[in-house]
Amino acid sequence: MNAMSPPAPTLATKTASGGEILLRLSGVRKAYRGAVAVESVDLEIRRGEFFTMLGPSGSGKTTTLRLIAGFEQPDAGTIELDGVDMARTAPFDRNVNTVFQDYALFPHMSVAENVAYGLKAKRVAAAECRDRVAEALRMVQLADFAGRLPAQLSGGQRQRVGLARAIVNRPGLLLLDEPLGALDLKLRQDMQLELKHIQEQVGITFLYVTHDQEEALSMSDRIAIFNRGEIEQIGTPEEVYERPTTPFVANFVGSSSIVKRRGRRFMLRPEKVQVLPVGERAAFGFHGEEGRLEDRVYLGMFTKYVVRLGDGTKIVAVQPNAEGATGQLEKQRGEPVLVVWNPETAWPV
Amino acid sequence: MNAMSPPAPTLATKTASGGEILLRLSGVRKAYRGAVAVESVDLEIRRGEFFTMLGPSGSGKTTTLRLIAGFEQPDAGTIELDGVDMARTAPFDRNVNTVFQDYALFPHMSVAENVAYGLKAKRVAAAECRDRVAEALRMVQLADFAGRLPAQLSGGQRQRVGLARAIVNRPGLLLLDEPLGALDLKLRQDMQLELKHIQEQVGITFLYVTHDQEEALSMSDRIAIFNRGEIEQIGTPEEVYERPTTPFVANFVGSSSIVKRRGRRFMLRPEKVQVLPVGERAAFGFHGEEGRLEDRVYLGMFTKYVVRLGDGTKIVAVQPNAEGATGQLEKQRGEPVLVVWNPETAWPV
Amino acid sequence: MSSAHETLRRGGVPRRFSGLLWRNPRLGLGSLLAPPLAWFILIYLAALVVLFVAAFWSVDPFTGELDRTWTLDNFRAILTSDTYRAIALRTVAMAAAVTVTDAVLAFPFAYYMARVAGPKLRVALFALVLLPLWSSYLARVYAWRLILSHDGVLNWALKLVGLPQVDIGYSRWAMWIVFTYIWLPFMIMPLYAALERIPGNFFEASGDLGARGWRTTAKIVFPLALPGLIAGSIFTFSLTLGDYITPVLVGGPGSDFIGNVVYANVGIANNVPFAAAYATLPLLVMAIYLLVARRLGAFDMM
Amino acid sequence: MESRATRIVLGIWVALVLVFLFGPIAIIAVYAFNASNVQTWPIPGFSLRWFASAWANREIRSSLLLSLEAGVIATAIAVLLGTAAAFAVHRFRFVGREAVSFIVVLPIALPGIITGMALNSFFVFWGLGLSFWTIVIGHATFCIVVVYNNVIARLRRMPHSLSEASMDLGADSWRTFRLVTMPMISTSLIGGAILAFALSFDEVIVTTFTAGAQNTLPLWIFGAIRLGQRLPEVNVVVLVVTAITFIPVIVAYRYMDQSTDRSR
Amino acid sequence: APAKANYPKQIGKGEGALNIVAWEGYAQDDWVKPFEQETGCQVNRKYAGSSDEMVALMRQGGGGEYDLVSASGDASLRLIYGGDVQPIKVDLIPDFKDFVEDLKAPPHNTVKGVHYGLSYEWGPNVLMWNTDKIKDAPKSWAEIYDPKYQGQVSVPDNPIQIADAALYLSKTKPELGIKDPYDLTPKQLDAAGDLLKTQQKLVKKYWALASDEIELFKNGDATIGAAWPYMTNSLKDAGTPVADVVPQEGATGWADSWMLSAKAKHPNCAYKFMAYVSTPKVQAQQAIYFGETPVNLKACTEMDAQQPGSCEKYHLNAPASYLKSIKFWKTPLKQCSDGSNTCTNYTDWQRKWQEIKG
Ligand SMILES: Nc1ncnc2c1ncn2[C@@H]1O[C@H](COP(=O)(O)OP(=O)(O)OP(=O)(O)O)[C@@H](O)[C@H]1O
Ligand SMILES: Nc1ncnc2c1ncn2[C@@H]1O[C@H](COP(=O)(O)OP(=O)(O)OP(=O)(O)O)[C@@H](O)[C@H]1O
Ligand SMILES: NCCCCNCCCN
Ligand SMILES: [Mg+2]
Ligand SMILES: [Mg+2]
Repeated sequence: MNAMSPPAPTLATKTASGGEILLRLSGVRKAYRGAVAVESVDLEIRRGEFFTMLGPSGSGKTTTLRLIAGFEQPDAGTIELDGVDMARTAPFDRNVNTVFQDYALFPHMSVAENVAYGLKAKRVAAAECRDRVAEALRMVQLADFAGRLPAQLSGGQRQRVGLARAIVNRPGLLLLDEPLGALDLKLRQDMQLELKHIQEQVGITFLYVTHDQEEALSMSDRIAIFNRGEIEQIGTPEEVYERPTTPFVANFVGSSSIVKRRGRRFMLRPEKVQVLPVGERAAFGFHGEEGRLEDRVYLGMFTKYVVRLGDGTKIVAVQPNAEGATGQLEKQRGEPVLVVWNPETAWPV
Repeated sequence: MNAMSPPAPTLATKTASGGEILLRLSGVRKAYRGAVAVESVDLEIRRGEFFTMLGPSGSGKTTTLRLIAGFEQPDAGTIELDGVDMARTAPFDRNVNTVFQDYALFPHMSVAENVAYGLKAKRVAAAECRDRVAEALRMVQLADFAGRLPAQLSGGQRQRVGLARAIVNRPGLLLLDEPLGALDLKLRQDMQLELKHIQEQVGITFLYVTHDQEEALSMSDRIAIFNRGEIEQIGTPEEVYERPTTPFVANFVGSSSIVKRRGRRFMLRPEKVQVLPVGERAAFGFHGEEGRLEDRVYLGMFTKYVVRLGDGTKIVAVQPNAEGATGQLEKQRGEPVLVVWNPETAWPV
Repeated sequence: MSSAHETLRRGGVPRRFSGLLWRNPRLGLGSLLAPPLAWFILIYLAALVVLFVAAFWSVDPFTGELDRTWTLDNFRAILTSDTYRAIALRTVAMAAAVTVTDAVLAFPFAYYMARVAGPKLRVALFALVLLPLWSSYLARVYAWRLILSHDGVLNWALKLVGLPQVDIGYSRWAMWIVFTYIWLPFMIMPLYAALERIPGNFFEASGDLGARGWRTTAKIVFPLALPGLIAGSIFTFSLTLGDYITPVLVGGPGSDFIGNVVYANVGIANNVPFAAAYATLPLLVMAIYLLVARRLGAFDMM
Repeated sequence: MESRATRIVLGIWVALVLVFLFGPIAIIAVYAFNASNVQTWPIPGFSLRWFASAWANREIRSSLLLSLEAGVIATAIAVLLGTAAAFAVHRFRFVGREAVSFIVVLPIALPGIITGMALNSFFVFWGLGLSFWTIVIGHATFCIVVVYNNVIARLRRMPHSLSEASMDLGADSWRTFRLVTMPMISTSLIGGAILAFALSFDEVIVTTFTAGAQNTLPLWIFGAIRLGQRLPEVNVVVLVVTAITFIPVIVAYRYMDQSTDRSR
Repeated sequence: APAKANYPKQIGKGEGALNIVAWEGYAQDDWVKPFEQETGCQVNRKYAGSSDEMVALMRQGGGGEYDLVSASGDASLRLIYGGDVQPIKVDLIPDFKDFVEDLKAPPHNTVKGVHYGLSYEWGPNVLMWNTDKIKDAPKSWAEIYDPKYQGQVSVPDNPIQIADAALYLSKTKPELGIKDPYDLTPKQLDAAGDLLKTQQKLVKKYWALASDEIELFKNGDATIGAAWPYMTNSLKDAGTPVADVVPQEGATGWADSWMLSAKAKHPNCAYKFMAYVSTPKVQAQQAIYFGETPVNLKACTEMDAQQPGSCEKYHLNAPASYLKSIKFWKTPLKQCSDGSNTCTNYTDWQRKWQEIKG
């Protein structure tokens, strides 16, 4: 961390349970020629937060972002930035910048020219402009690439230029629409870390769009789960994963098994379930049922077990491959096993 | 599982440790105007196997696949299919079919016409052709979409048409080049299951390309790790994950920490490391070191801990969130912790 | 499995020929490239060579017979004459003026097509731009005579609204207007092609970074549309450079073009060598223009 | 994105340019109904008599026919050669590949008078009499590029994987061309062919140098303009040709290139 | 070199087609249609705006594209010596015997007694003006050099126009010593050029086509200029108030001949056509339409029948003296008519003309 970074926040403050409201959407609605893209969205984002919009394809995430950036105008509702309604303000007059999914770098300008573009539009003095561009490029580790054209960069490098081009303007709010969507998995994981690191460094509020739950969970202070143009739940990663308020959220954020017991449906996260050889005893207070091992998939960090219970319920369990080179349960497909869980971890849905 | 499926193999035979060789590449090399894409590849694939080529962008996976399909001709080396050298055989004379990353569906033909294309080229009788197309569409659950044009399908549906179009020909070998790369994470996970299921149903040998380690680990019988136009390691998922033969493989397949002890470098997989409060005792035979908690990331199924040891080594550990709604270790960033691992799980690299 | 190979290997002549082509890509290349290349080399390039060799010959003015002895007289006559220099300058200047005017007229038009018009209107505008190409070039040039002449439509209309008469018939102004008019579709089409290829989110990115419309136009749209502009200018410039009919029909005194001199020498005086020598000038101008244009990516927009 | 004011100003500009483009064509239309053959403004009266006399004019019919024939054959040649060249350049890497695109544009980018004069002296040099075929050769030469450009642009946008997929499924090169490539490029081919035909149909300068005693329609029009006696017939012919082509041109361009209705 | 004779014995069966190069107004439907019906020879017409263009067309594609050309005196010798046209058997033309004697074998189409052309019609280049805008009828060519007509003058775009200036100078500047307007020494050529350059500033448009000139007067762009009687007739028909005159300095003019291409593909139709257009009726139609004088003396009655008084108007009743007053176009050569080698040739004239026009 360098001189720019704010004092390291405690883990508690990172969940952003308080703080000043930077952006407020109330009753925002947008339809395209009859097709409703955003039904009704209410949202509050706090200053300094890393806020993520997560949801399946077509659920209205991009549309919401475009409304905030000003590329579209809402049919109804208000968009307040710092308490001021932005509905009739043109994009170039909003203190908001966007990192585009396909980067949208200007192909005829060098990296430095791309990054300087916003500053020049704002008539920042040449010397200051030069300094800020250099600093932004240093931050995204592209100081040596200033003279290159976008076409001469790799995907990850382009992504970072897109980021530098936005943050160099020190916007109040940075919008990122699946900024890592086009990258390889490995590169994406590296960039996730970098993005998070940069956000902490510059202290800008990030509004992030993704359809990748893992990405959302690992990076965000809070997450809004979108479905069909509406928000189903807003909460910290733990809240949406552990305590989903709707079946849709339960299913979309992470995988889970559904068991019906005593007329009620419960969600069981796979890591909460243990698979044991038949005959072993479940720990105190744990619930155990017998079933048949249907599949076992080695996934490196852990192994996934699929067990079919007597009543036909399918239970998925994962167990870390912690003990040694091979998984612990040496059962073959089709053999009987015992599945065990703590009833407290079964979440009613 | 339906009537077509072969008897469920035991978990042991699924690793395909024996069996007849279907495809053999020896010393295959391909350069594009000076730039070497494939340096020298030797490869044997057994009949019925699900074989994956995994590697970073530009490592030569696609090129290798194209050489096998016959879209390119090798500069050197032989490509034997069923013991017959294919080097001088045109793609349309090879008993091999491809599922393309961008699907490559013929936009002017309906789904059924796309699927029937290969059969018509082989002058299969109309009645048989109709039946086989119907069967293939049923298998990919698109029986109701036969009359649609590709443009009227979603990404996942297109992918399945591409698959049906290939398997309807009952090729000896099916090549798949990142077939799920263009899909959403959630959809991709569903399609992984479906693909695997279909492979087991039809018993065709799959040669699969991906850059997603998780996908490779979860689906494959064996994996070849590509790097800079060469294969670094071939082995089962467990072999490449647990016993990588090169640092590149260790790093590319899953994440790991590197510790130097007694002059040797060891790789530590994060799931093999436990993070405990200082003062707790490590289990018998386990190795424990003190460090400082640098970061804690909640990832739903598990929590990731980053710990900095006294000598500066960074250790990453993951722990399943099995016990309840919150992670087990209630430490704040910066507090001292104990990291513990079984020395047997530290793999020398 | 090997029987499967057998079935695959069978097949008629086209299949075996296809296999042959696959094994020998050069053969495929040859059979594709030979006919068009032969056409261009044997007919067109050969014709150009014949012509420009002739530039170094001379002709008997009375009998019209070619004298195939090597001479630089034609070039000497051209280079030492104020008249020919003035004509060349006039032609190039007019071609440049027409190109600039067409670019100015076409840019907002093409922009509207690419960015503002809906799909239906876009198709309609596209067809409307191309439609004039079907109504005889000559007839349209001629129509301008009727518009611009002393008692023509323009002055009639000016009189109707009480404005003073203009006397621009048979003048360079007339040529400028008519050339601009005639070649305008040739500028709009490639410019539209270029504008249409600018991704929509470049406009958004620019606005997002604080640039207003004019700045986006100057810094993003114009540079990215430049290949299309140059592609269009190849047409407007070269078509003007080589025309001799419009000067004849609507020009006044002192409006001869290179084309008129060339035409007068080849089509009238039968002095092909002199015509060829004078035609070297537009040939060189266009060759340089094309080399620059190709470097700027204009060929992809034509 | 564009503000309302911008859209309005642009709309007005477009309207004015359209007036500029179609004003002279309107004049042509009006003069086609001129009662007198004297071209003064305003016209003294309306009459349909020039339609009758144009219809009866054998020269118009024969030159129109000649133009159609020459245009169709030149377009056919251009389609064949232009498509072949586009495929060669798109598919293969070879020495001089860059030069091909250059040679192909030369005939249209060089002033028509150079093309015409060069071909003329070439034909004379080889003792080939000027004929219908020399017209066709001249037109085909500068039409090839139109087809070439259209086809190669489409090929560049067409995923390469399509023809590979076809071959992968057992279709040989010919079958692949017939069933996959051809349907994919057909609309751009039609667009190119229409433009090529239009260029040929209206070409004056190159034709002047490559035609013998034959009159194409533009040459007849030029003759009629010089003669000054039958100008209303010229206007009638131009009006009718324009009107007849209007519908197919609209239809063709609707199908020509998906890019035109790709929404921004 | 001139082409060798290849006379037919008689006019054979028509080939069904005939390609001709003609002056505008020389192949009107009025008389071509009946010819086509009569002979089955379809006439394809190509109109030329100048003698130069005619020569070029006859040589186009190695010759043989066209069968016949209505060449003026300045083109005919070029065609003969260029070997582009072949000798004509005048015996096959029944009306030849009725031709004006002077034009049966004039030097511009007959070389060493061999007929390479069949004379057709002849006439003067006249001074034409708009009678509404110019009330005092002009009498001298001086008018078209007068600055008061700035921007209203129109003269042909043709190097041979230099001869008009030379003719005017031969009368107004005798010190230059111009005797024949087609025999100009370099100094005389320069003098004519200088005069024409001052005229250039007055010119509205150099007309290239007959229709140009007609339109220029019709639409009020030009009020005075050098023209053909044909234009005066057309304009009068269209109701434009114009008149023309052969000014006091005299006039240049043309004497046209039909000439047969050395490589004619349709010689029989060509002979049939030459015979047909030599008949009194066609000669008269042509003369009245174009405003010129036939060579067939028998055409006089036909003319008067078609347009009373036209025989006299076009001097067919006294052709010999009228003929002398016109300086017919001929090709300027290095060798002057007096045999000396001090004159300027046609290439010099072309260059000079280009210089004048700018
Ligand atoms: N310009 C548009 N015209 C018409 N419909 C649109 C437009 N933009 C979006 N839509 C529709 O609005 C809905 C929401 O789209 P949006 O792009 O906001 O979804 P998203 O959540 O961003 O999805 P993805 O993850 O695929 O990007 C979709 O059904 C989409 O088809
Ligand atoms: N047609 C080609 N012409 C030139 N170079 C090529 C071509 N195809 C591939 N290459 C180069 O060959 C190398 C290997 O490419 P290849 O496509 O096989 O990699 P890959 O492993 O499939 O990567 P990715 O995961 O990005 O698809 C790369 O450096 C690439 O740039
Ligand atoms: N509509 C007339 C356009 C004429 C274009 N001719 C192109 C040929 C140039 N060599
Ligand atoms: Mg989106
Ligand atoms: Mg690849």
